Amino acid sequence: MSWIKRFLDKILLLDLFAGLGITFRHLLKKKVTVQYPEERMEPAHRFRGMFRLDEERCIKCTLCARDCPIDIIYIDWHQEVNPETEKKEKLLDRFDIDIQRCMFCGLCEEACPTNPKSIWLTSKTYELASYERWQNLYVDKAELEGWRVRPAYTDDEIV
Amino acid sequence: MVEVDSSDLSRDTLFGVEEMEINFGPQHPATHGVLRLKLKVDGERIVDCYPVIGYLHRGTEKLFELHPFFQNVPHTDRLDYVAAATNNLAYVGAVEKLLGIVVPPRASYIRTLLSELQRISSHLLWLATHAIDIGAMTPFFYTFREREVVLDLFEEYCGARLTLNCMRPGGQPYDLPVGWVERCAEFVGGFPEKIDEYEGLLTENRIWKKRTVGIGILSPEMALDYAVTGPMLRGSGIGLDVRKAMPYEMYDQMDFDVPVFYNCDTYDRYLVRMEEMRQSVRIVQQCLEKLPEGPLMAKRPRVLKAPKEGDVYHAVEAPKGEIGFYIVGDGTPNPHRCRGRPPSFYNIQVLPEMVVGGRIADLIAVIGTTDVVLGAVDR
Amino acid sequence: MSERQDDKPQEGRPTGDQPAPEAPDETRSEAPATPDSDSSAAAAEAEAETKAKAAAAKAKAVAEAEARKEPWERDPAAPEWQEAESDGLVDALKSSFGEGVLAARTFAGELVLEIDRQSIREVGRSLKEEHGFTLLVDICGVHYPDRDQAPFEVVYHLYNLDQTRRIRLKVGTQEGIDVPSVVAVWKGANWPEREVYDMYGVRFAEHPDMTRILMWEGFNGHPLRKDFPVEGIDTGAAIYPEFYGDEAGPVAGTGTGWKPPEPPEDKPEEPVPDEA
Amino acid sequence: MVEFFGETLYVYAVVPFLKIIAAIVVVLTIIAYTTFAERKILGFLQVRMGPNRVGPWGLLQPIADVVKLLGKEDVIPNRAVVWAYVLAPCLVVGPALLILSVIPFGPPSSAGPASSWFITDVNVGLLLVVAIASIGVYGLLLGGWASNNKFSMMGGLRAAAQMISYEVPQGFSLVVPLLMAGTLSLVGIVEAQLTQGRWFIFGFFPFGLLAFFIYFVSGVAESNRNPFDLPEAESELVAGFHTEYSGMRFALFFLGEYANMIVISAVAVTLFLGGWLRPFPNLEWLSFLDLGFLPPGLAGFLWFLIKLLVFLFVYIWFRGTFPRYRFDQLMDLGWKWLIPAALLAVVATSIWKVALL
Repeated sequence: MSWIKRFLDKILLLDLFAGLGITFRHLLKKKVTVQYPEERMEPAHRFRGMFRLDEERCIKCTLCARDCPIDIIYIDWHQEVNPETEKKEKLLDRFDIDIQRCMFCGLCEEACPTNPKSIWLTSKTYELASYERWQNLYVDKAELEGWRVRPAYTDDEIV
Repeated sequence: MVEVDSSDLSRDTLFGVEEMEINFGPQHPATHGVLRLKLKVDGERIVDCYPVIGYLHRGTEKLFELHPFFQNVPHTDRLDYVAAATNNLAYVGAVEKLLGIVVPPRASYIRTLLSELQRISSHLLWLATHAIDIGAMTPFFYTFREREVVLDLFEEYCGARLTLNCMRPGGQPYDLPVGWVERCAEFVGGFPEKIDEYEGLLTENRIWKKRTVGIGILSPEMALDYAVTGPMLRGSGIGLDVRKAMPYEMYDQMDFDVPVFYNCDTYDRYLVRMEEMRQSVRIVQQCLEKLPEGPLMAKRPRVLKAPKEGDVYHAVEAPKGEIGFYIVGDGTPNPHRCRGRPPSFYNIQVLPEMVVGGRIADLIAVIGTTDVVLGAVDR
Repeated sequence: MSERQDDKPQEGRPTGDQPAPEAPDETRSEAPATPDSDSSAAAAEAEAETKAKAAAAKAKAVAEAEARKEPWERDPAAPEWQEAESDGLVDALKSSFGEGVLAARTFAGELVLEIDRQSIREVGRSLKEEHGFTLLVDICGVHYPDRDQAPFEVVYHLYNLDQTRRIRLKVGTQEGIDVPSVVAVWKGANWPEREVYDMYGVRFAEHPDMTRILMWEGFNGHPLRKDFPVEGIDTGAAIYPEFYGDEAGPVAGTGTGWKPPEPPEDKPEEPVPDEA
Repeated sequence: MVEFFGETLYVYAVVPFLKIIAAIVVVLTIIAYTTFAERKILGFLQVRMGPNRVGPWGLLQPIADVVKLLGKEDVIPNRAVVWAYVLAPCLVVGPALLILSVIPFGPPSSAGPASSWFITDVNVGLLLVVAIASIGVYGLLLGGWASNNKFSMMGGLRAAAQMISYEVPQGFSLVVPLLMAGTLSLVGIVEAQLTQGRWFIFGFFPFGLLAFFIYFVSGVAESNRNPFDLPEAESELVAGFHTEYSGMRFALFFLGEYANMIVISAVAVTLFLGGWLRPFPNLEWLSFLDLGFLPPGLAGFLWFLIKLLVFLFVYIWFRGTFPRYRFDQLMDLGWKWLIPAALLAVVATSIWKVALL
């Protein structure tokens, strides 16, 4: 009998029809495509997107630059006496990030000692492509401050 | 390269057989990146095969030596770039062993969870590419639909989808977000049905069986001799799984089976991976149930310094096989030497043994079944 | 001796025999022992005694508190090298190879055998065929530029499937001295040995195909040596053989003169493209 | 004389010419929208949208494709054999379109050949179809050989072996409806189905069905479609015989493939599925399906078109479902299963037919 079964298996093509059935069922299912320019997926809260810098909070410790695995953060600062309070203050001259080489690992954000962080990646901005190479070679501090505001963590704070 | 004497071909040499040399890759749709094979073919039959690798060599091991331990984690993402979590796990495990750090249980559970989710996503990618290599186009999209969900879970956890950078020496940098456990449970709850769907398209399909059963035979002796690990070894009847043999993290708390199949062919390796996905679902569910509260980061110095002299090897079961890191410390915050043992490197080395004598179409199936990622091979 | 590589995290990774908190205890117990000579000797002694007792009690309490702590709350204690315990494997190897096994130590619970270069193949064969180390997990090289004798080390990781045990073999060598290849023992050694050659310049004798594997043929230098510049070298030598002969062309260590980009002094508001 | 000449010219030159233009326009439109439908249906099978950017629901996508392909650089590889390289795509498209001349898209008209729904009715129509269809393989072979590319050559060789092998079962399976109808004329075959009151797929059950199945499988192989798309197996031979082709020449290959699909479907519809006939032409109570309110002939054409589209859908459905055979397994299937089965069908049908006499 087994050979009859095998022969029937061979000629009835049930396995092929099963596959056809599965694909046909999907023909009518709801599609999962996201129509990109019109609909955009909202990144998660922790999404590591474009940088944002808060110069007020930054204490110019350069830990982020030191912790960067590929050394793309360039920070210059100088000390000045504030005429109002007559205290020495650190002032940021330059805070540049070579975005082209950035791999968005988030170690700079983790290194930042201020609370809340003065540099962070969770700006949910992922459309960083540009037409010309020079357009995103460096991102300076003015640009860094211009990106979208970080959404507050609802549940926790990063260690 | 081995010179093949055409007289030993089982074919009438009356007509003067002339072999054709083909450069298969590095740009070829089926070589999964930049694998290059120098093929000698006699018609459709492969007479000789010589893999040439190194097209994606980025000097990652040199980079490891230049950076402190914690800065190397993002670099490990880029070895086997479709399974970043297991790379991270192997690396941080080695560093923790070298420094004597003990990870808190919650962090350990999260690591187990992430590496199993990573196994699911990596196997889904493997299935997609394997199927599309053999000509079945549709599983590609079905698997990517589910892989997207896994990647979303990763994104919610650590902010990245592919190059996760989700582990640190000493523990986990983040806690699970609110609602993550529920979403993950929902996904793994519905996932076995999806596996049934893929299997319905492929497992019993006669064309799929014809293309895979008996193709790319890798005998157990050969597999051991070539240090093949992972699903390829388990498809050859040897049940070596680092998760069971030398449990790391929380795997000794988990109840799961290691699927082993004994026919040594492409079809069995396919079955192994399909079954592994189901087992991963089990592990993830157990992790979600047992997940304890507690700290995420062990007590550790701000600057991780290796002991003056000492070297450790720590291996984990990556989706593709055993990935291990061998780290030599020299008393500085940087590793003196950090070697990643990529499973794909060894799995692709055995390729000529599996394809010589077969057809070009078999070569495609066999490359697919090795699940090679050239980022890990070339480092 | 159990060579389990990973213990359960709750029970602590293998951290050697010394518990971590000993060092602070000693300093604390010594601190009150500094004498104050103002009061009488006996009183001082008694006081010192009580102080010492108190300190000891305190130290004990601290130690107990430390012991009650979970392993991940303690200071991490790095593992240390230890002489390998007497072990069937080490004894058997020492008895059959004698001088071939230079040292047997453990680090973090992993057995490390230093093997004489000449006998590595025989040791490997014996390990594979008699001791069940059928899986050659990995071969890699390490460069120790400070060592005079053997600046290069080839490290073999072996795995025993039945005992689920890992060991590590180390072979020292130096430039120009070949290491016997173990391809005859494990076929899988082929590519990793090529990689060690490629990356460190350590050649393997009787290897079937001793060519470069990751770098291209004719690449000048061995990238993972410590003296190889990180920024790389000019590799024109191999790409343009008609311009550079076999020996000509740039050499390892000279570099390309590449520097990280210096940002302009006065940064313009918008970088201006060249063609403008 | 003048009158006669005028009428002859009208019936045998002007009308056929117009019909040819109409047929080619219609078929090219169908081809263009088959490519669109293929992408769309494949998309739907694969839970995605398919092309939907150009025009409403992406309906202008074929036009955009044509514009793109026309605008592309026409690359002829170095050391290619230029004449063969140029000739090959034409050899693929030409025969496929030529077969359309004998396909009866609709019923003949009682008013004469000028108003019937086909270009011409040859009394050896079926032979003509088989003969011309086999020219197509030269195009693939030449294209593969002339490209000066090893993958292309292997694709060409695969195409030659595959198409020649599968012509045998295809030819045999065509004999079955031939035996049933007793004529080689395609119009005659459809009319025989009308007079016998059943589609030939149901004739001499199960041999008609068997022959249909064999014809369809061989047809899929003949037109190099999944699961028999070995000559252009993307993952194996990059793109097979048309690896090196670009721009409009590539488009011609593309066109040829789809024209082949349509031709094979059209022949299958004509021979096995009753051409322009409605389902179950013997059942009186189904006569409302004749769509009598339409102008004469149009209803038949619509039926033909519907059947054709179902075939095209099945082609696409197959592509969305099946993996690809290996080359030797394909040969195996052809020679060891399909040819014996086709022979069986032919012999059984003949015996049955003789017994009925």
